[in-house]
Amino acid sequence: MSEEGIICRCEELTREDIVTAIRKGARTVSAVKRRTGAGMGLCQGKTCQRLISQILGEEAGVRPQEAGMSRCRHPVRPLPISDIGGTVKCWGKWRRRQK
Amino acid sequence: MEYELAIVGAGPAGLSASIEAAKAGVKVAVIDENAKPGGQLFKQIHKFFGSKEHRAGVRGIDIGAQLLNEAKDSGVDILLNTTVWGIFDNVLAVHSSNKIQRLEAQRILIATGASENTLAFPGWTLPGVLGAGAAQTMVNLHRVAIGDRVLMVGSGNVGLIVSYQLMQAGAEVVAVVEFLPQIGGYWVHASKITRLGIPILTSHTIKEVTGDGKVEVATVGKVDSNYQIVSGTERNFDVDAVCIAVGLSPAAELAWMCGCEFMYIPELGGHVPVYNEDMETTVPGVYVAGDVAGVEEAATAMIDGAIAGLAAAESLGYLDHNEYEDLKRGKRVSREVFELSRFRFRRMAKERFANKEGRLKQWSKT
Amino acid sequence: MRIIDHPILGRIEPERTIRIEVDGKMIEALEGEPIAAALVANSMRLFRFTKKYNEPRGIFCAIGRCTDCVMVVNGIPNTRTCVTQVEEGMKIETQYGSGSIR
Amino acid sequence: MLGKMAKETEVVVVGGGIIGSATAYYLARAGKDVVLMEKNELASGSSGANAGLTSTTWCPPGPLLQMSMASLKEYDYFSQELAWDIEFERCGRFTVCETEQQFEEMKPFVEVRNKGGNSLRLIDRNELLELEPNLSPSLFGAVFAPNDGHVNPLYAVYAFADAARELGAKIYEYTEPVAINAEHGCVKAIATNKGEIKTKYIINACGIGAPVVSEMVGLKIPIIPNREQMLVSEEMPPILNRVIINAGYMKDVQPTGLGDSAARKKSTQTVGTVCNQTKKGNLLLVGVNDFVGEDERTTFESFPAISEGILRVLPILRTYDVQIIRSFAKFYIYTPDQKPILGKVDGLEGFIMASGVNDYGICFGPIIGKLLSDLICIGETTIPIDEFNLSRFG
Repeated sequence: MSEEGIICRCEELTREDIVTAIRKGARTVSAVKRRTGAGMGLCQGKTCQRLISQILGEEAGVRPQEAGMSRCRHPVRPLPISDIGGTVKCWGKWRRRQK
Repeated sequence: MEYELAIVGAGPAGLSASIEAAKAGVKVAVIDENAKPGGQLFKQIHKFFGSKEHRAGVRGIDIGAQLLNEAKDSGVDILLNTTVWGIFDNVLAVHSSNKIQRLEAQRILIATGASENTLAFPGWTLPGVLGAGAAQTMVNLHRVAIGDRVLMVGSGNVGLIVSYQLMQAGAEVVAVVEFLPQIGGYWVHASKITRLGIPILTSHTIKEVTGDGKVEVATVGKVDSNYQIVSGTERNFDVDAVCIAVGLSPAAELAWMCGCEFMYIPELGGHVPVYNEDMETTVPGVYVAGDVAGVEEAATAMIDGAIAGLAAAESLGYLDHNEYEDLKRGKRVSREVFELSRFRFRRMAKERFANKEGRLKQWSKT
Repeated sequence: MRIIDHPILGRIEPERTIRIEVDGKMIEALEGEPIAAALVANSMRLFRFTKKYNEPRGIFCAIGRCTDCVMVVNGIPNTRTCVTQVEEGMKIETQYGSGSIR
Repeated sequence: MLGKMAKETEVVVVGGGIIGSATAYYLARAGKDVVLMEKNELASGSSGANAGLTSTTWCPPGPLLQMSMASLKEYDYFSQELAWDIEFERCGRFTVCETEQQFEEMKPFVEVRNKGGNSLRLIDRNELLELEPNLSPSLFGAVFAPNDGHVNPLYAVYAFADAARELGAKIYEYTEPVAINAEHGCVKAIATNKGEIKTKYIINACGIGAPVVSEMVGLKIPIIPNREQMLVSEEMPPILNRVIINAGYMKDVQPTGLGDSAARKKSTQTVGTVCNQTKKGNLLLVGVNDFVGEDERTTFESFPAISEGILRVLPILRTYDVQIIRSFAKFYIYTPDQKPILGKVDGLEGFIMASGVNDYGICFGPIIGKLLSDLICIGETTIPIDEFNLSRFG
């Protein structure tokens, strides 16, 4: 179970999982992500990245500027595929205005 | 449809920018994923400090309403329930009403604010452990109680303010724990909650939260100089909610996507985009303002936003250089005044706080 | 529980209430509020169980970023309840793991 | 683990992707003293950003087909005998045909490949829907490849690299070669930003960076990046048991002999529908391919393009309202004839090419590593690789 504490809430990775990746050589947030999958879940690392950066500091003396962040990619929020798959309509018809 | 300036985020920074730019004649859209504009302002039911021209003494919710009216009067288009899910060069990819669309803009201002940091301790994933900002959203915006007995972790301004607001909303805050030897936030905020009898436990941290499917007991302990819990100092609180208030980080995903250069500045909340005096990032035409440019306060966000709005207007040709400099100087001067007052305030607060420390220490012993 | 009276924000004026179904039980919700708020107002705080360790989860960030409050809404799993508004007759279910297809 | 760099070794493998780490593994297993260097991090290039498909379907009879089948055996061995969890699965692949014409076109395609040793099978709509009930009933039929499947490409790279390290290989990340010393037509040493290593062999296993390394010894190699964009869905319950690819896309992007792939224009954009579900439950959706240099950004247009394609083939995604959580873009290591560039280089003893694997690097990684190890240790390979020699480009 996860007595030692979850770090990545989405993928349910524990501190031990992260530390194992660091012991195997991961030295950046991206490398930890690739090795463990931390940050590959639904929220895309929004919660755990900073924690991982801290653990990298504690376990391997990596400074946050070196640990970096994993690459941001589109979309910023989960995007329903049925909303993407329709033919792209032009902007004109849809516009909300606050009254 | 195209806009000359598209602003992502209808918080204090975004709205201030939209007002300045629209006043100069720029065709502006402010886009926000929420149903209500105003960003975090609508959760801030406390009065603000700072100088008068920055709406000191006014509650955040009222500032929000003022900015919103001003923006509407200036002819700004406010697109709500609209998520900007990406930026591709000068195209904002938006998602709204069950479709995705392109919104072209000549200038882009990213004013997406900040997101809460967290602390990972055993049990932090239990229902009932949540961000302090999250608690504020639930309580002040949605008007639902997140718990009857709450433990607050972190005594920065957010932790203190939210503790007070939870009390206002009828909850009982059992304690505020702070792992540093001193309180992080302003004295005014701290004194407000200590006056209510809420202990602020400095040099304490949360050890774990336990419960069956929900928060039941929170264990805190005193920390030594290495911030490790001293065994035997643990004590339990029967609570049904734990709020985490351990700072904010810029929510700068969109700036990353634009290819902006970043710097790590811990004082500003971590990785922040690099920007110049005009709030323009290293990507021409892309501006940042507010917490995304470094976590500060709503007043700073409003100044940032105003400057970014003016800068965008100038670069689009709506203001000539002298006009821009004049207007910006106005903002900048007041910014200096503001910084100064805040600095003075901080020092003052520290001194006053020092006198109160004895009292606070007493609490931390109980 | 709802915070009806608030010293600063005043009293909530009775708005239009709607009914939603949560795990087979009908509850009242206020029009326009997110699902998460309606559940919390009805003292429900456990929204899902995780896939790997079967751990309970609820609201965490409340602004749609952390994706921890997801539930099965109208048969669709992984719906962020903190940013999805309630609708009359909406069917909401506790999510187990990544949900199931029907 | 970064430690001090070795001064001397027998073989230097440049490039920490699947080819490089597999090569390092097989060399280390054969008892060679090997150094693997990567200018960034392991799996940070194309090997770390793809769908991890392992496919024999497209391979024309001959060395390519032999290699793909042998590579799958290596994966079997690696994941079963050595018990590395790399999520390798021979789940099978459907090359789906949307029209009768496409289906007809596939008949000779299958026949030729089966004669060459593959075991493909044409199946009609009914059988297809029986095997994959979530596919669209509008599909006409498919080619079923029972041996094809997928692997977690990241885990595969790390597994090979970790296994190589266990066998004594030295791995240096953030180590970028800057020059290669050669004397009398013989490789002597490689200079990096972290110092120089004397070596007898240098294996250029870089992906799109391969031309840069070859340039150090004055070799021009015709590799260009072909950007591939893909989408990743949220985790979902199992809805797809096998890999799906639409016939048109396979014809367009792979050297099947069906389309005129060799003459594929550099300006062409190809949109395809390739989908597989990972062990965790995410769907990987490929893709839009275009030639834009080393631009790794994704485009707005790729979202509707990929989504529309997949919704046509897997309409259940609409009902289920599956969410896209990420997109990414990486590169095919494109060569003009879409065949890999492998083996020794004329006139420069000790310099070995292991690149140009187009989109099948993950599938071919283990076998390329094994063959090159054999080439160095025994001097010959079990599968002939002469036709992949750089000299073919003249």
